[in-house]
Amino acid sequence: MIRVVFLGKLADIAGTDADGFALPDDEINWDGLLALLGPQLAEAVRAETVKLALNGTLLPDKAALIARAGDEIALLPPVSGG
Amino acid sequence: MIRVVFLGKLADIAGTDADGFALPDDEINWDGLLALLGPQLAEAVRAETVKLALNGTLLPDKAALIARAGDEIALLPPVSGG
Amino acid sequence: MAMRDVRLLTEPFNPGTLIGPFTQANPGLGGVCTFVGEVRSGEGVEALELSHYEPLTLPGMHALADRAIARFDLMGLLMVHRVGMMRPGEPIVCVSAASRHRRDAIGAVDFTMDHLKSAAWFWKREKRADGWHWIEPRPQDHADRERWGN
Amino acid sequence: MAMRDVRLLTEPFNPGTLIGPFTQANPGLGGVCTFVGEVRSGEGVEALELSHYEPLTLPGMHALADRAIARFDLMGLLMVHRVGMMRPGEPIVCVSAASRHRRDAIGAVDFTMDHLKSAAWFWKREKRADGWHWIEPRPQDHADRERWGN
Repeated sequence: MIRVVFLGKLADIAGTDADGFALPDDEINWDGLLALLGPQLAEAVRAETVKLALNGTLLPDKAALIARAGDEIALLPPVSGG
Repeated sequence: MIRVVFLGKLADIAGTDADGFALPDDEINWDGLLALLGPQLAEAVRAETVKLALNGTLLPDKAALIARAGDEIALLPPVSGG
Repeated sequence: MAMRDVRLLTEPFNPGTLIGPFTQANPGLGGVCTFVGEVRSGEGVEALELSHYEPLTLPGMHALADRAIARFDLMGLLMVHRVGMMRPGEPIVCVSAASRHRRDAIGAVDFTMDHLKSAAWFWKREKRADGWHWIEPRPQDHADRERWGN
Repeated sequence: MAMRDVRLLTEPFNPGTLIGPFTQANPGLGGVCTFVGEVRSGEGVEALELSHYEPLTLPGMHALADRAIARFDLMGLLMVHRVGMMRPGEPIVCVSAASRHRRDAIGAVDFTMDHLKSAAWFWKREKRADGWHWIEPRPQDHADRERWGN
């Protein structure tokens, strides 16, 4: 299992703040994560402005993601203004 | 009589915060005021940085002063920094 | 070494109860500048919800405090931010800087406020008559940060 | 129309007791920025005396409030200054600005503090171990005002 946390409007699209996903393999890469999330969320998180944190650390390039069971992935849309 | 108010270090030179002076004539001009103040104060208030207010209003040119009995003249050195 | 107090609060707070002790801790300090932001009212907003991501939000605030303390000559820096659900009129943020010289305190508050939203990972949504709306980033926020050359 | 509160005080004051009511008067206002300056300690200063010339000092403060209110979009401006004899650690000045948007409040406090000494006609002297010393103008004060293009 990995835990995926959805921030901001991504939580609306996901219908939840966080969800657990069973891993098809020992590890999962960016394309594997998109497949797990399904087409609507995948489309939303592909946006360049959406950042990814793995276990609390921002990845410089989310497409370089490699996650394993027990990891927490956070998907972070741009922070709000105002 | 006119009243002359000394601000800042001018008060130290004058030895008082304010003093009254009898007028030799109906009115007094800048040179007349300097004569009333005496040489040490006259020297100090001639400095370009010292401003003059007549009855609470700053004069653009203190050398254009014309004061009459009952008037209040304030002599204002530069305000403090810090 | 500047005294530092960085906090995320989940409950309403009274800025005065923070600023008093903060100022008392540095008697004879020169100056204290404080900014308190409140949830604005009168624009049809019934409530505001701020969400955060704990592993990034608090470290982001501390990193910003590091930068403010490195950039300005401070005796103390207080940075407190609400999260969760708030009503119009409730304080949402309080930043206070104490310094020996005025410009450092005012500059540090200005700098911190300009960078706080981007440094600290907050997501806001507003409740209006027709429901909840996410607040998008504003171009002005970027322009505000650009003033500092980074 | 911005609410305005401009005062010269001859006795010690507690900034918190001014800021609280000032903030409460404008609920849901957006933001409040406050600067409080204290008499610095630890530099051998035993006391500070501020003298003023009533017919110029208070009108100077009001004229400065006019300029700040014209320049920034404010809901309220508080400008309080001590005169007379003060001890290290005592508040000497408190400027607070309330606005709907953050930059106006911070900008108004910054602007007001940069101009207050020149606008308001204060003369300061410090008591040190060897007696009283008048404080001269500093070149930095002029540079601070130049930032505002006037």
